[in-house]
Amino acid sequence: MNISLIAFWFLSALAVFSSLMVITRKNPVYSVLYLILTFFAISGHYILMNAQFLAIVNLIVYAGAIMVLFLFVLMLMNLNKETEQQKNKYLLWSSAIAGGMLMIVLIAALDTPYPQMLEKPGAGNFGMIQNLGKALFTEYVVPFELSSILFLSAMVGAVVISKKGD
Amino acid sequence: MNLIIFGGLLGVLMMFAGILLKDKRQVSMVALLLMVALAVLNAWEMNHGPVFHVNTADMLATSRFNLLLNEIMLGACVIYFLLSGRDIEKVGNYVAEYYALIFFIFTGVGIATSYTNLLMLFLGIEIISIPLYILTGADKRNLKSVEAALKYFLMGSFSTGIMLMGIALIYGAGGSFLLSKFNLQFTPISYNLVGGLLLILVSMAFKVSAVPFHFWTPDVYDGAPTVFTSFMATIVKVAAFVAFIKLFEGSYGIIQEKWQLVISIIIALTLLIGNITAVFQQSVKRMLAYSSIAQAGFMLFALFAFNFWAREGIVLYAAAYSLATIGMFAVLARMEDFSFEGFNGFAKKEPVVAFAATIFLLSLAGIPITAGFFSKYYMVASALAGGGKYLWLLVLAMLCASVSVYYYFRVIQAMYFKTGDAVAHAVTPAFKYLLVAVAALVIILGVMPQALLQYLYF
Amino acid sequence: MPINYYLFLAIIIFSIGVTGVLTRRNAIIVFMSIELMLNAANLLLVAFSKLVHQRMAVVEPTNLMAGIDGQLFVFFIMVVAAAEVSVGLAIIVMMYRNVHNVDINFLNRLKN
Amino acid sequence: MILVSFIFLPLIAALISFGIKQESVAKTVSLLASLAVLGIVAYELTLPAGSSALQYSRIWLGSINSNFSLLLDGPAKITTLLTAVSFVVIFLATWKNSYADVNQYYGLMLLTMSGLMGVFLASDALLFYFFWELALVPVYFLCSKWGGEKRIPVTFKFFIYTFVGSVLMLIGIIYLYNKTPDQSFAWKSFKAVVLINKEQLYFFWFFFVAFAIKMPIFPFHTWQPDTYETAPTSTTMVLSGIMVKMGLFAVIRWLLPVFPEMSSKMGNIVVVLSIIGIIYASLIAIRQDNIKRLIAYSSIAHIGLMNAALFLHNGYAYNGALLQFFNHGINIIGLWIVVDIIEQQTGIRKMSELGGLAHQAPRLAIMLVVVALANIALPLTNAFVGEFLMFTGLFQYNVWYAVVAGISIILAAVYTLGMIQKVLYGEKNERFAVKDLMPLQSLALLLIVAMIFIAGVFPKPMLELGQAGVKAISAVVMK
Amino acid sequence: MKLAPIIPLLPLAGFLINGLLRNKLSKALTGIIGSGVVLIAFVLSFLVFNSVKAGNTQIFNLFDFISIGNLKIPFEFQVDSLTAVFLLIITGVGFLIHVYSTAYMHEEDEPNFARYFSYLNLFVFSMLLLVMGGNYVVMFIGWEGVGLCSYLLIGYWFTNTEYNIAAKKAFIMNRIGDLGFLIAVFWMIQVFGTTSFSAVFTQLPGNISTTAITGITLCLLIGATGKSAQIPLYTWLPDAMAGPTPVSALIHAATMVTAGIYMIARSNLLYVLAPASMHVVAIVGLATALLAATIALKQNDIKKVLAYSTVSQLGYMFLGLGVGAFTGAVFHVMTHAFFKALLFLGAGSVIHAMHHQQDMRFYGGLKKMLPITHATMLIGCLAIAGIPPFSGFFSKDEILAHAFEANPVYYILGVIGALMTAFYMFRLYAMTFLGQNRGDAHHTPHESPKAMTVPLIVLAVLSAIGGLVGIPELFKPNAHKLSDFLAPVFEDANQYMAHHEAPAHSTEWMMIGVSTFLIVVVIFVAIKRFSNAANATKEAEGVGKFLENKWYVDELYDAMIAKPLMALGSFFNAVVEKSGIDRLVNGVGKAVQFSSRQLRLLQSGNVGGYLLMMVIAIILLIRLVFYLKM
Repeated sequence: MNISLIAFWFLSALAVFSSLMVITRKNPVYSVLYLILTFFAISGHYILMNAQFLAIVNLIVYAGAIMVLFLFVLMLMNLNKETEQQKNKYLLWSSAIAGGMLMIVLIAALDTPYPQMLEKPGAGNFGMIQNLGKALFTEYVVPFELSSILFLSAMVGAVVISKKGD
Repeated sequence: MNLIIFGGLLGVLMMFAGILLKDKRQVSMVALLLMVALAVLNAWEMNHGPVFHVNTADMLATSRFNLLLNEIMLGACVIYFLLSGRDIEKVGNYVAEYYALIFFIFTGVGIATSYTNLLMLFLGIEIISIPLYILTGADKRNLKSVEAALKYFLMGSFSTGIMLMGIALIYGAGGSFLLSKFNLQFTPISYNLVGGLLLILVSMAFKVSAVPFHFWTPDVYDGAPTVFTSFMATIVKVAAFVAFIKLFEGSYGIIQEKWQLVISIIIALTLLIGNITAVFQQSVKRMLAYSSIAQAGFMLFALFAFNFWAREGIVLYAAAYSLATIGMFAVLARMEDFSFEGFNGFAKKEPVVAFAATIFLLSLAGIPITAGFFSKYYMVASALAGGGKYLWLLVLAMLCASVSVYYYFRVIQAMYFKTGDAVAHAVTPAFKYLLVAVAALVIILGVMPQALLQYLYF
Repeated sequence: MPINYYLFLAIIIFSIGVTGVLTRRNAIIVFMSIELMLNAANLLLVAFSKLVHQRMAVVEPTNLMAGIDGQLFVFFIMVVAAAEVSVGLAIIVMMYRNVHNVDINFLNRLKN
Repeated sequence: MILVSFIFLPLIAALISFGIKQESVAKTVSLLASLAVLGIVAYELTLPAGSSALQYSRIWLGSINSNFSLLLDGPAKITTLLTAVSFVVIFLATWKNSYADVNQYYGLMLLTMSGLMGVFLASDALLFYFFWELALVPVYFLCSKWGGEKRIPVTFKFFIYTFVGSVLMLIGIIYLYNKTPDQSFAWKSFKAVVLINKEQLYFFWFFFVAFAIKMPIFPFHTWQPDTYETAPTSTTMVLSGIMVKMGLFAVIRWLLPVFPEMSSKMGNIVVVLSIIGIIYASLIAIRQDNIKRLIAYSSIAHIGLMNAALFLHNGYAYNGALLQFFNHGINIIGLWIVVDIIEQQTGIRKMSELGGLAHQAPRLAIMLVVVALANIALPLTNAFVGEFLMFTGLFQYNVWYAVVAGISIILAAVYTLGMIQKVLYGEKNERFAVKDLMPLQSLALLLIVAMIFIAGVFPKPMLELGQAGVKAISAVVMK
Repeated sequence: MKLAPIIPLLPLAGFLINGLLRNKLSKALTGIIGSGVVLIAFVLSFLVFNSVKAGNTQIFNLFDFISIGNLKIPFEFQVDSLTAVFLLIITGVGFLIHVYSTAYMHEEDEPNFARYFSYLNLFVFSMLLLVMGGNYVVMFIGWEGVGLCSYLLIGYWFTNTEYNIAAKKAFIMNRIGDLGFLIAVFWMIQVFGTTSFSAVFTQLPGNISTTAITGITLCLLIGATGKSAQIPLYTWLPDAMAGPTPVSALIHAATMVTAGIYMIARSNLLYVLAPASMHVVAIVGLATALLAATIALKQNDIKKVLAYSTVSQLGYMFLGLGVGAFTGAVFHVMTHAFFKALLFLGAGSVIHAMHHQQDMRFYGGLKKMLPITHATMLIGCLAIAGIPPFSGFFSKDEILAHAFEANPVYYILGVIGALMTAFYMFRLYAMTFLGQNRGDAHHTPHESPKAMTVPLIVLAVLSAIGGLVGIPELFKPNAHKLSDFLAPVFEDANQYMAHHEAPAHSTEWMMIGVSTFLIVVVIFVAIKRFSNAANATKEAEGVGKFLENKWYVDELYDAMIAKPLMALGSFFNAVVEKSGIDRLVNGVGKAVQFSSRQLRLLQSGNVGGYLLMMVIAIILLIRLVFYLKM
């Protein structure tokens, strides 16, 4: 029962709990906050797996930028009160059950008898930024460039759609 | 490769054109020229290789097959611009941006048809999807358009999530994203891999709107501006198919039995739901949406057994289906009323247009002398080449084909045999000639498909 | 610890995301649930990339880059997610402008 | 090379006709085209067997090894001759009829002609299927645009019904293609196919159902009376005179040689079906008051007999059937012409409302009587020899089948004479004035009557035409 | 002899000329052409007859009609003595009736007049084809041809619906017989591989199974019963009287109805080898003879009486055939042709005079007004009644004699029939010519024109002396010209026939005496009874009613065959077709539409629902792939 195992269990519990909260809170603002919490938990996992850079990026990009964007939109529409009316009961329950089923089926399907073991964290530093950077700008340069087109189109789209006046 | 690079560049160019040119017509002209240029460049690559040699670290690899399909899509898009440019201008103020997005989509198409790495597949699909969300919602004031955009976006990103899960599992199994590294040889086949493939299958099935992942299709096609529906239903769908095929042609030979079963079920459902639901539609546009599902069912045969027939078949099908659908949507976009009654007595008013439309519908229904016949024919043949194991599926497919006759011919009946005053706007002579030319193309393909297929070789 | 732990964790979060998508009607929350799904995938990828790394370390210890692509993929997923979010929120805003509502069932003209 | 003109001459004429606006020109063009085709066919018939002009082949779809190959063997000779003759007669007889968009009407008729020719000539399975569908499309338009009331649903049913049949055949064709030794659609290769029993069973029925629907034989016939009733009469002539022969012809060329064992195993079922159909249709025909439906049902009965004859594996029956291909076509077209004239003038189809026409139009009456008697196979009319031979074969196949089917001879007399009596005889009918035959109509009918008697007294030439075909597949047909 | 093939062509030519030029030709010309061709034919037949008498029979092979593989059916004529006899009867009687018709049909306008004669010629053509045909197929061609002509001529006055129905009935009844004939032909093709008489008979007896021969002969018999109006297919003949009277004389008395006898006589060899069939023939004949005679007793329509008497006489001929008296049968055909034609023409003359009144109850006392008709008809009645030395006596006596040899019961019944014949014939005679006129007074019937009376006289002479060609052994040894003449045809048959020893001359004399005596008695009773109006016009009741209504056979057939078939037809048409098969076919379409309407509801338009279904689908897929072992 070493420290990393404890950390794992703690973070996992946190992640699951907070993500559950995300989908159960009435008030969207709470959901957002719980989602951020989830991201923190996941970043913690990243660190446990020597993905330090990703952990940081996750916090900056997701918890930082994206979630703030969400909050911003919510505030803009001042949806920060429980306005959402419920689905009808049957659909709600069947949906919940379906989600549970999916989980069970996937776990049952992907459970391997003799799983490989992950070593303790800290062994090797391949998750460091210089390694990632090197890979990103050598063999992954093409997708990197192409993602710019993705952003470009997203930008154009955002403008086209949300620009006021017709 | 050219398609990817120049698609992006020309897209950017279009945006500048939007700033420089105020007149929408001119923008359309420029777009048309650029699209022709793009087509030429792709054709150039077919014969002389790419213009710029980029080290893609074996993430992209072009083959004659996918280049030809790109060429078909580009050609279809040129025709699409010719026929529907006017309608694109009508959608909204950001004509240049719409065109630009279409060019960006072609970049995505280029990626999705030539990827050898799941990362590229993912990027390609996203580069195709994200602009489409926007085009769907382009008609901002129209609630239908908005609704369609929202639905499309939510479900699309949901399927993206599923795809990512699948990719992750595959990575876990093989330790690589390269298609070539699907090392399924060792037994027992890793569960992760099977699960991953399954999830990717699901998400791709979603993209090509195969039942039971098709639910977005009718609503989105119906809600989106008709021009963009036409684009989505043809070029994008074909691209998705090519991506789908590429994904499986290498990998799935190993676990064929299971896959064939899964895919045969999907095909059967697609054909049944698509065709049968289309029967009772009241709006031609929505009927075409369902028919596109049904057609997808036939195209899926290419995955069912990826052999010589399927290769030729999917090429032919892409061409036949795109031409006919684009033509039909172009006519539809001109109509006052999208319901079947809206076509009553159309042949009296616009005999030429009605004739062309008839050819398109016959082609969609797969009647001989039109391209549709041979495309369907090749698909069936591909499935039969492996022997009569799935005969029931073929019989079902054929029966569904005859069901499809029902709803396609309803339009013909309305146009020719019913009396009424169908109203069509802006039917210029140029438009008529173009339509007839496209119809002629459909017939030529229907009489000698070799004319197209020969480009697969040498 | 066994890789399966991470596998299951990812699956659980993924399923929670799915459940969220299915149960909620507020477009924004649905969207957030989708983000949950993506993150589940990310988590899994990172876990696998570590696994691959140490598997390769046995084969060729010199190659420090082994398994790096998993993490890079996560990087790209974040990129795409960001783009999606921008477009998605734009669409939601557009809807809100039109009907002052972000309920996914509110607009229901397209059916049958 | 000449064979190609069978198909393309009408096709070109059709395209021309679509372009023409004036009524008379369109009609002239079509008539000339059909005459030209008739001439060519006649020339071809004179050629000796094995002459190079009797077949034609060039590459069509290289990669899947399907050729545009045509073959004019015995059965094809008869059917093509029938097609050519019929269209001339039809165009003559309906010359005076006026249609909306006449140019389109004639264009479509010619398209049908070229499609039919293709079906009868094609010796490549894919090509055959191609034309098989192609012949259907123009008919669909003809019926739905120029037909009577309820034309749209009725024609639609007809179209989809036949379409369903043929798509199954398509599966069969592809499957057989995969089984051919040299992976080709050529007729020869198809004949060389070896199938295990189960496959044969399936695909025999796939093919047969397609043909049976087209013929049509009991119980696939329900589209036929409605279609004959609603379709414009000259289209009905094509349908009933020539198109039904597509199914029978296809049986000869694509079923018997390709599935020899199965067609002898299943032969009995088919024959029984046909015989049931014969009696069934005859009995229904007796109860018809609508003259068109009566003819439709009588046609079902005749077709049933021919179809039965093809499956008897008996030379006499086979020859008789071939002969009957031509004669049945001629007779029924003759009947339709008369019916058309009557309907054009009186606008009545119900026999109970007609009557006494013999007073007003004696020539018409005589023609109707002659054709009707030919239709019930009176000796020295053309149908007699055919039916005689078919019954001979049937008798040798199974005595009781022959006896049961023979009852149809009596029933045929009942409904045909009933028709003659109700339409022609009785008091002079004052409700409508009927003009006697116009020159062109008389010409057409005289041609038919002439053929009836010539073929009835000297059946030998026609029989010899068929003989070639018999020899060609005698190996399979005559056990 | 070489000219034989010309004979049928002549009437054909007449048919074509009269038929095509019916609007151009004048009545006179039409009559001349119509009768002329038959006259020429008669002359030629006479030449043929002579050359045949010289003892050469010949086969003319005109052209190949059908030849498939080893089945060769040429279009051939065979002319031998049997043919010759029939040639003479057909052309001779035919000619007389043509002449008669020119006067009888004189009210008709040109086109119809020409139509009538063209039909008549066509009939003669077909009949000649029938008797000259060298194989069963050619015979069948003629066989159906005469059926057609009788149809056309019965329905000659097509304005009248009853006539049309009668015509239809005649044709259909014949068709039923024809089916039997055809089946016999198919059978022959299967057994003998040919249908030519010569070829068939040379193969006999051979090793042909009795079943085959019996079957063939019985099927042929069915054909014969159809054509020659025997039980069970006789009911058409009385109705056929709807046609013009000369037609009744020619077709329904003299020639066509004897086709059955000709056919059986022609296939005598077959029948002889099938004794069972022979018995059937005899019984059918006898039964018909008696049945028809009883019915004839109570008929009041003059033509109906003659019609039933014809049926009954034909029955005698069948009896003759059945007991092996082929010559006798043919002999009776000949004599019957004479006196029955005479009687019909006479009746025609009467009807003509009475302005188409056919009911004998309105006749009477015409003796003075129509002297020639009366005289000739009296001869006819005596002839048919079988009073020596009139022709009927010889022929009937010959048949009865053979019947006696075969089976005395046949003989007794035969004689009873003969008595009834005498009775109803003289009932007719008395009601028509004796007593006082019961018709409307104010117009007096007068004798018919020459064109009608001359044939009557000729026929009267013939029926008076016609019997002399067949004087039985009894009176004058081997004076039977006819049997000598026909001998070659029947000689093969005779050697297979069961030979009964002829009865002693004394018994024969006794039989003849008794029968003749009884007949004379009956005649006087009849004359006595029906000369006075009261009996003549008395309504029949009881058995009489039953007989007057022809034993209700028509009603029986109607109820047993016609109605059920019609019902079946309507059942098929209404139930099986419309609500059975067709509904099934349409049902498929309806099912598709219905399911379409239901499946649309899946598309609820609700994203949550869509995604839910997708997720469920995913779950099922995973289940499928992972837990389905393959």
